[in-house]
Amino acid sequence: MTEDSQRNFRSVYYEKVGFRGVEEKKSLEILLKDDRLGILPPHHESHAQVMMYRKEQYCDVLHALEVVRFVSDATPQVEVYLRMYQLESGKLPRSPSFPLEPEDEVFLAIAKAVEEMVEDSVDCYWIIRCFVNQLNNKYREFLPQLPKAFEQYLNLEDSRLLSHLKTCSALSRLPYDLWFKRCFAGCLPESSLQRVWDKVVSGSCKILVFVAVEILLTFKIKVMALNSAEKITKFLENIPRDSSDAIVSKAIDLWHKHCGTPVHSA
Amino acid sequence: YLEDVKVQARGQLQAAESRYEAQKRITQVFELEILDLYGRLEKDGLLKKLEEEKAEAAE
Amino acid sequence: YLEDVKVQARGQLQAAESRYEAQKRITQVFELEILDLYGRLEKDGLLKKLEEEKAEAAE
Repeated sequence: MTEDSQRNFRSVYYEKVGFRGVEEKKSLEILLKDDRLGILPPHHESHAQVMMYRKEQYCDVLHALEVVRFVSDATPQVEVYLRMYQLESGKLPRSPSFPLEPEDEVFLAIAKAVEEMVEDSVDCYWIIRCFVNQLNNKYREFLPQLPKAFEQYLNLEDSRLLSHLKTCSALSRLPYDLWFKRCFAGCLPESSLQRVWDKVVSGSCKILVFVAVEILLTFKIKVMALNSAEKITKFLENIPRDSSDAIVSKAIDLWHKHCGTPVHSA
Repeated sequence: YLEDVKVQARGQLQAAESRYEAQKRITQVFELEILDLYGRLEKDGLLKKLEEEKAEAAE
Repeated sequence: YLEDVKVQARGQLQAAESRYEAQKRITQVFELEILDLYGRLEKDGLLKKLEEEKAEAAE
């Protein structure tokens, strides 16, 4: 199958299940130009100047890190983004060889995912920076509440499944960090991830809960057959990738069902 | 239209401010690096002197 | 009134620009200092030691 026919198959498939099709792939870049992340103001005349500021800021920070020998040509790109972000938030450690904090690992996971979606490194850095800032600021209070919300919605959708998790003492050990702190970065493939992040960026971090619930519902038979918390967690951290598009589609339906139809989701 | 101009100006100003803030952070990092490097140069200078003295005493 | 807003916005933007330029000049002076200090450390053949110490400090 050529790349083109694959793309056609994909877009036909998307249309069948009711999604916008290949445009999905560009959605994050549209978001960037759309200012929902606050990177560019929504006026085209000032885009050029603002983009120049963004680019200069990027170059300034990168150059500074080179001067103090914090990064070199050999530093992996996602680590460069991390150091830039640390410098800008006043959290650059004294040495590049200090061990990373858990929040740094979260940053790296998100950066890796964005790097796969966005080609230009300046755009890439700004998207990561704004996305992480949104998680750390706007959603700071909401994110810790998501495991509880997950339990509630799973109970509504399938109380037997929830009981099974409780019986195995798995409920408190589910991969909540992967789901809610990393927003499924490294868990879902890029195309599915974009559709979830599109909602997160637009203001709904609750979509994360419904994706998690749909993962459980999709793999119910498998999860019910596992009887230790460790096995369940391990399985959920490495779910098969081919079912992720369907999972996200169902999660969005579930989100509409429980939360109505928010204006930005049309 | 007035609102448009205001929003546009605010966006530009925020981007300019952010670029300035980054530059301030860079200055702070450079300052620390300079202090650190001076400290190391001094330490090495002292160490050298100490070794020289030791060598002299042994003669 | 629209003109007023525009003039005011331009003024604010220029102020932010000049703050940035001033800060950048400071950074450049610091950068030269850092390069000079690294040069001195390297000349003394002590850079290697420095890196060892940095690595040790991280452990």
